[in-house]
Amino acid sequence: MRTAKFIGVRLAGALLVLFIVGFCTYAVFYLVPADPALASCGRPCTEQNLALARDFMGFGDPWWRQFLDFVGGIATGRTFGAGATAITCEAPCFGYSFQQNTEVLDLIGERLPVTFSLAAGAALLWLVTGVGAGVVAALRRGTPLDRIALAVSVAGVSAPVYLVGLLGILLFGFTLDVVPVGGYVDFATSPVDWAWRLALPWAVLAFAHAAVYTRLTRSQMLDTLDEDYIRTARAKGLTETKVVGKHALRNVLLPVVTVFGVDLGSLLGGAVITERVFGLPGLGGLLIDAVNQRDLPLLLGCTLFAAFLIVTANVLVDLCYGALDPRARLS
Amino acid sequence: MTAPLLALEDVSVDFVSGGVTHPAVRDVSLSLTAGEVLAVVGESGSGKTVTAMSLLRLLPATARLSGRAVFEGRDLYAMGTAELRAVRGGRIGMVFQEPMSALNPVFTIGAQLVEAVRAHRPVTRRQARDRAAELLRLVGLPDQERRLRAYPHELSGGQLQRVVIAMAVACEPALLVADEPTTALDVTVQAEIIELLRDLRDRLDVAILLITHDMGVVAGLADRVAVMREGRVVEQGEVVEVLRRPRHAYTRQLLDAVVSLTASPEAVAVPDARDGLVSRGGQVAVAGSGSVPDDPAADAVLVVDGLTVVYGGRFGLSGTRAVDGVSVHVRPGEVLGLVGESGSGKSTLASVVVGLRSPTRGTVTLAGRDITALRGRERRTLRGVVGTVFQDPASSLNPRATIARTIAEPMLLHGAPGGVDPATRVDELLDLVGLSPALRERYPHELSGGQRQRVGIARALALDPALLVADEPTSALDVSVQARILDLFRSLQERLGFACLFISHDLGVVERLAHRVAVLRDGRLVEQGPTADVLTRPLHPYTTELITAAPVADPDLQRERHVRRRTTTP
Amino acid sequence: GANEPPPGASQAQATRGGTLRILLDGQTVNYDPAKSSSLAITSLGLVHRRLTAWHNKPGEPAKVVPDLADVGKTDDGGKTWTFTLQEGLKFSDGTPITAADVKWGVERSFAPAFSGGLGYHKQLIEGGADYRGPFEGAELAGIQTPDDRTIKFTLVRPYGDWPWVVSTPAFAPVPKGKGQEADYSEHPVASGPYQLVEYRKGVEARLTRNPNWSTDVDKVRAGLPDEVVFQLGQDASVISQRLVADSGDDKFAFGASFVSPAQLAQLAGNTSARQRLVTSKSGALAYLAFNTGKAPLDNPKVREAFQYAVDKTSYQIASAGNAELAGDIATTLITEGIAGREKFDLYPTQPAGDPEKAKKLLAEAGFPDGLPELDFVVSKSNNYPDKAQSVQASLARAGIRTTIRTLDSDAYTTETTGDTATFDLTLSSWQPDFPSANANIQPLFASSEIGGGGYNLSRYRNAEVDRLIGEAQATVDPVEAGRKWAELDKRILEDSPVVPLIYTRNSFLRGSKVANLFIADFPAYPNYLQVGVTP
Amino acid sequence: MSDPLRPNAVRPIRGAALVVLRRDRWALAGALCIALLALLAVGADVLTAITGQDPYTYRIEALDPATGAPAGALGGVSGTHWFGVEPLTGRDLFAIVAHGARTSFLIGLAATAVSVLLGVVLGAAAGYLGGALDRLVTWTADVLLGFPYLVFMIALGAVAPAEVPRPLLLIVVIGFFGWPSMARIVRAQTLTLRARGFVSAARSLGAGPVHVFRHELLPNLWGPIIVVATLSIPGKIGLEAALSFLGVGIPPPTPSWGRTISSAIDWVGTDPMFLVFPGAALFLATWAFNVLGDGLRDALDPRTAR
Ligand SMILES: Nc1ncnc2c1ncn2[C@@H]1O[C@H](COP(=O)(O)OP(=O)(O)OP(=O)(O)O)[C@@H](O)[C@H]1O
Ligand SMILES: Nc1ncnc2c1ncn2[C@@H]1O[C@H](COP(=O)(O)OP(=O)(O)OP(=O)(O)O)[C@@H](O)[C@H]1O
Ligand SMILES: [Mg+2]
Ligand SMILES: [Mg+2]
Repeated sequence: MRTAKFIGVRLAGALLVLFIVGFCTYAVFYLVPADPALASCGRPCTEQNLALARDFMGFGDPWWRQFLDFVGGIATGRTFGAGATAITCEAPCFGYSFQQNTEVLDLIGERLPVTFSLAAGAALLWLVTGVGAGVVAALRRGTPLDRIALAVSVAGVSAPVYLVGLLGILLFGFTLDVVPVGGYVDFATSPVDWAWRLALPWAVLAFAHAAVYTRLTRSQMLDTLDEDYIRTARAKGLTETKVVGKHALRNVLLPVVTVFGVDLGSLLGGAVITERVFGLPGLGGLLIDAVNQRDLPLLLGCTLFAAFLIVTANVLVDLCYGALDPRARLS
Repeated sequence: MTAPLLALEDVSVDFVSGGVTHPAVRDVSLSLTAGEVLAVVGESGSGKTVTAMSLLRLLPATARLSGRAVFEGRDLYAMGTAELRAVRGGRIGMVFQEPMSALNPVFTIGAQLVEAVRAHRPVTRRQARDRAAELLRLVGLPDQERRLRAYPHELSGGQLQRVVIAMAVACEPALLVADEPTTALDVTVQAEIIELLRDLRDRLDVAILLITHDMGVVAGLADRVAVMREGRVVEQGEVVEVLRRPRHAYTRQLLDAVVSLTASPEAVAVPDARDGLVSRGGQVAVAGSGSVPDDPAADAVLVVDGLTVVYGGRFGLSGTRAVDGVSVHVRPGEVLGLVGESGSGKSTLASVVVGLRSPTRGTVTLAGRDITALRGRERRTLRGVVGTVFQDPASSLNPRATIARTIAEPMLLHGAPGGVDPATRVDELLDLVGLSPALRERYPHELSGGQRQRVGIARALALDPALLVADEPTSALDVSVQARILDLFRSLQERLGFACLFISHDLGVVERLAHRVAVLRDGRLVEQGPTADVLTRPLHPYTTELITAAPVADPDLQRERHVRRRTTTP
Repeated sequence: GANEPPPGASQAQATRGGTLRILLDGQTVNYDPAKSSSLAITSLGLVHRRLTAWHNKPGEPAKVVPDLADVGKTDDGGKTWTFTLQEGLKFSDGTPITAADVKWGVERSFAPAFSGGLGYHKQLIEGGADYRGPFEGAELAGIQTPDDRTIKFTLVRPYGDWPWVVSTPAFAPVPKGKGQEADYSEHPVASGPYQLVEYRKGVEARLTRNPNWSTDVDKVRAGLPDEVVFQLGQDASVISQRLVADSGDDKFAFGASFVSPAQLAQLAGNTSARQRLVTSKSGALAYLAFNTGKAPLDNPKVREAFQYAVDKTSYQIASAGNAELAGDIATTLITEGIAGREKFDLYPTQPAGDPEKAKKLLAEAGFPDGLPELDFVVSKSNNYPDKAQSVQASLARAGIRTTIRTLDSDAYTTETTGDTATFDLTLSSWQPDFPSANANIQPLFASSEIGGGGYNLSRYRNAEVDRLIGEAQATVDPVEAGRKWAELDKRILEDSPVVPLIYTRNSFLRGSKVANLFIADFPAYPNYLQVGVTP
Repeated sequence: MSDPLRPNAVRPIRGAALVVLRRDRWALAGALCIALLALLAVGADVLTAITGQDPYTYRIEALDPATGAPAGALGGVSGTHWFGVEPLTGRDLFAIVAHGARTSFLIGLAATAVSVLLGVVLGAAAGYLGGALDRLVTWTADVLLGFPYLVFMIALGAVAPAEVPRPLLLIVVIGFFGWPSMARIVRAQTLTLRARGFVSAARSLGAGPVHVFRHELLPNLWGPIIVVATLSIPGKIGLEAALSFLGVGIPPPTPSWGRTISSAIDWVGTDPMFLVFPGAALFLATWAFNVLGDGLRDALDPRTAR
């Protein structure tokens, strides 16, 4: 009963969040000094052509009407234009990208596997290395190892991802020639190739993200190691690995999982720069294109999708709290 | 004479922090043979816990150890990590003083017990779980399967203490180091635990290093006693010898301070039950199920009426009815002793009274106002008139606040009474509870269990409260300090006339302090009445059971009781 | 560019066969002729032929040449134009290409669903103003197809450059009745040497030979490689690193995006890669535009001061590191490689400018203490912020203070091409859509192009110039027209609506096995149609 | 000795900072670094005047005429150009880094302060008070995290009146978009902390949310706060650079580390020093805050403090 209510509230919240994100995006988009129809107007552009393009794409109406049309389209589908060239977009219709001639949902569907592969692998990598390094740094507090971990973490956050990616390609792709440069191979086609091509992007993303995990783990670990129950665990005769890796770590994970939720959510929405450097056709590129080309339907679709992932990730994280720390259960 | 199982030779421990050295243990030499029970008693803060923890090298990094601790022929202080690990939990089991913070809050009781079993025994998870259930049964925790699934915060203090004991004996160690293993237990359970320890010794030849301040427990279990004071062992000898003929002045002082239950239940006929109740004068008890009703006095500071607290079951499971229809009241200047079985809902009742939990049903009226109906500032202001001593001193102190700061906290919130300077008041309070002002700047983890408990008491008294809710306030105190605190309570009470809800399992203490006693069992109030009446002529069988189980500081008497128990419980 | 080796000098002879790769930083390529604004010699030209084509060779001005049809005839001074298609033309699906297909293609470009391509024809063809495409059954009145090989256009006014206009993408044939689906661009029916066989958005577009095309019927496309693969969504820096490394498939690749100044500097130390750098001889006109509609820049005298204040050398360095790679200093509006261009300099000074003279002119114009702070708006793309800083620094020498305002490129377009403009200065560059001076001047200086998405950024409004533009556009004879445009060039610059900066050279990098990659005088892009690979 | 009874005497952060500086050599190094950078920022004009440089003047003569890269080894490092010069412009890199410290330091720190303040207060309130407030905060955070701020910035760049001082705008905007992750972490920590005995104890004493937050929660939250705050500085400096290209930021030519670094990336192959100097400055700033943060964390934790 309570669980059902909890889930109900979260679900309602998620929908509300998505609605607000969508609405704000729409509203803000109309503050952006650019006309989405301009891109479809051609050169030279005349007032008349512009009006035609606008009308066809449904940008003729006031913006709130358009937003309602959009929301309605999710439920009932939409038709753009009329007659033989009309474009129908079946429900659920998250808009139609006129620049790309595709339904937004299809576009996202096409890109998702790439982004997902990239995000999942990188996240796993940074979680393991970040938390691992954090634990080591905490256990070896004040030693050169700790200092090195700090320097590497700081380098990771300070160095622009673009630079790291580029240097990675130069070093591992060209100079050493150990990994193929760029391109994406489906997991289904060849799992080995898939992993091999993604190895460098994973490493680059992980390098950029691991810092906060390392540092958080270290800091929380230092707090936790002084708790009485760690003493109890030691008194049981557990190995240090178990004491640290199980008893202490579990108590450390709460903030780590929180950051992870936020990071993963946003990463699934697209790791723009990494995708770009490694020529991976992921969602990030799609979103950036949508912004740059003022492709409102695509922008809205991508944004909603990204928001959906963020909300989902955060709900999952919230659910994790209870499992990780029974005291943090929402009462 | 066989070689001792454990021999401590000139053990000293110093704590070094910020360049200052605090000596905690000075040249302690003790020895223990297999199957022997050595009780270590002594002043709070005298280094008992530190000595015990030094054995398994569990002291914080700030501790400096010297001397030798030879266990089964090897020096524990010089052991390599692998060897030490085998000893920890395997050969030496350890019961920690503060059970409520000794368990990892994020793992279930079951997981932590299973782990303890599997750390030293090559058994499957299933087998380990069975063993865990068996252990819980041994320590007298009913409903083992459910307990195994529970998290530490879902158990009461006494229940946790039993879990910790179960964990320590999980691998049937050769030496059991038990640091105040019965402080949170009611007398009947305490008797069971002592029985269990005795059985371990008899059956498996386990040696026990027992740290306690309860002379009754010492008398009931120990073969030899060591008395510690200010880091040194001041007297050591056979238990009968020391208890009967103490040589050191401190030992004498200690023994003089023992409060035992003087009353013993008289065999007076119990009146007939009417409406499910038996009553005699102001004394009422239930005959069937349910709680005894209460007829609150008009000027009562605290009126608890029909209080029920249900801990919500997770994911559709039925909840625990921790307090069930309890009504009590406390008048100004009155001490209500709340005694009862471990896990019977005493702390839960207290937490509702101090406003930390809202009742499922029932009302709590404090100084004439229903606290559940109050909100915000008003509610907070009302808090100023209640002082609280928590059952678990360790977790109720902010680890990042100095104790002076902690004690001053109520004054920062409500202003110091009579407008005195908070700093002066803190010194005064420290002195009242017998803590040296030198501890002012320490942090909670730098104190002994008893010292922490006294910090909690000092904080509760800071505002001269109108109502003091004290949950086992003297459980971690040695008898001499306890006597001092009890005197303090009594004198403060006379002077200020505050009301007190006094939760304790120590019937001797209750007898001396309380005007009235309420007996709680399974969440229900089974008996209530004036102290003298309840303790001498109990109406409810459970009360009788409690009184008869209360330990006394007399070895012969305790042995005799033990034999009686043996014969009555097959 | 006298001491540069002639572009493509070291290239081996291309042979037929092989796979050519083109590395693109964009996510998409568009093969829908109606929606494309691709130059006649780049991507779209590999798949679609148009009525006419461009002949461009280094050292020669661009010429209009026959493609599907001849270069057109007019007998009424440019108001009606007749084109005759070659014989034996076939689509990739084997059906013959007829005049009706070309007509259908043009009509299709009027459908609102397929807008977005180059639309020079839309206001010119009679009846175009309110035509909404062929899919509802209506035909465009201004196009007649008397027979399968003849197509006749009737324009609303005489237009001498019409043969150029029909080289734009909309004049590619689309099989009559087809192409009503929105994703026609992903499976177009080809008329050129290649057909699109696979298109994965953001990944690649793969072109293979069109079996129904041959060099016999197409003189402007070499069609050398067996396959052309566009690799999409590649980062520009990574592209150039890959091409510098020149390994594996990248040997057969060239980059479609410009090599940046930093990469050019890097190449300077790499002889092998330097050999593979192809730099155009000239290119788009980069200019500093004034908002002539706003004080104080509505004063021609003030604007003249800028002609002397700007340091074109530092602009060159900011654009490409040195003058050689950046392009020559510009003094005219019409770019090199365009027929009829005349070279002149109305404001002669040294390349670094003459701040003293600028100050003097400003004083004469009534601003002895310099101008009030000017709003200098630039797009964030194409290193414009860097270039703007160099202009800013050089203006500062003459006491002209400016605040740079960087905008995202669409916001920039809206700010500068919108109906109202608040900026004072901006930087821009213009590459004509077809090699005629008309395309150089009219879009930038006709008053009809102010606001509403038009590119008259300086909001230059001069009735005389408007009239002269109309006259020049109506002139059919190229030589005569060229002369008129050259005159206009001078006439406009006398009013200083812009400061011509440089003719921006573009540099491209190719793999070692790419051959025949050359850049003619116009446009400053490689001719994709001629490129091949060596084994 | 500080008065232990002062309201914030729970390991007072100021006192802790002093202790750290006295005891922890690394933290001292960090503090010196920060002081140095601050000095660089404040004294930029004076420092660059020593060599007669400024970050605006073009010095084409310092460039290699063939490539536009700095003439001479190491990016043109010399007695007059301590850090060499900027490619394509010849502007003095030391002057750029020094003046850039002003922009980047100020904005990075102030924006971090804004987001930390918002994040900690909102996160703690959500976690401690729970209920509707918790939902409101979580949902707002989700909205902000999901919102395409790029679009927002573009819009802002065009809409925000020019009179609004850009540094202020940047600080508010970056700070505002930065709070959700901090809030989430603080909230998570608060959820466990509020179940702890000492928080209950304080509540039973009649402590209101504000008191509990300041005296019970905050001292136990410093660890994650310090970590997240110090590590978010480079991101904020980078964002500042990105925004300056969207018209929201500090317009060029006012130097900023982020902008210089982003243009220097292109030049790593040719003129690595162009990246090394501003990059090292950014690294040092982040590193310094981190080691100082480490030291503070330790000093604030009575159990690890030696
Ligand atoms: N980490 C520490 N740092 C500094 N002093 C400490 C530390 N731990 C304990 N002490 C001090 O060492 C002394 C001995 O402590 P210990 O815990 O052994 O006392 P105890 O005999 O067990 O007392 P109690 O009966 O109250 O538990 C006490 O004075 C205590 O304040
Ligand atoms: N948070 C909780 N969730 C579920 N059950 C709980 C929770 N807290 C306490 N309980 C259960 O409620 C009952 C009463 O607990 P309480 O702490 O009030 O006992 P107590 O009388 O104080 O016992 P003790 O003397 O051992 O401290 C116990 O059975 C305990 O397991
Ligand atoms: Mg102790
Ligand atoms: Mg209790």
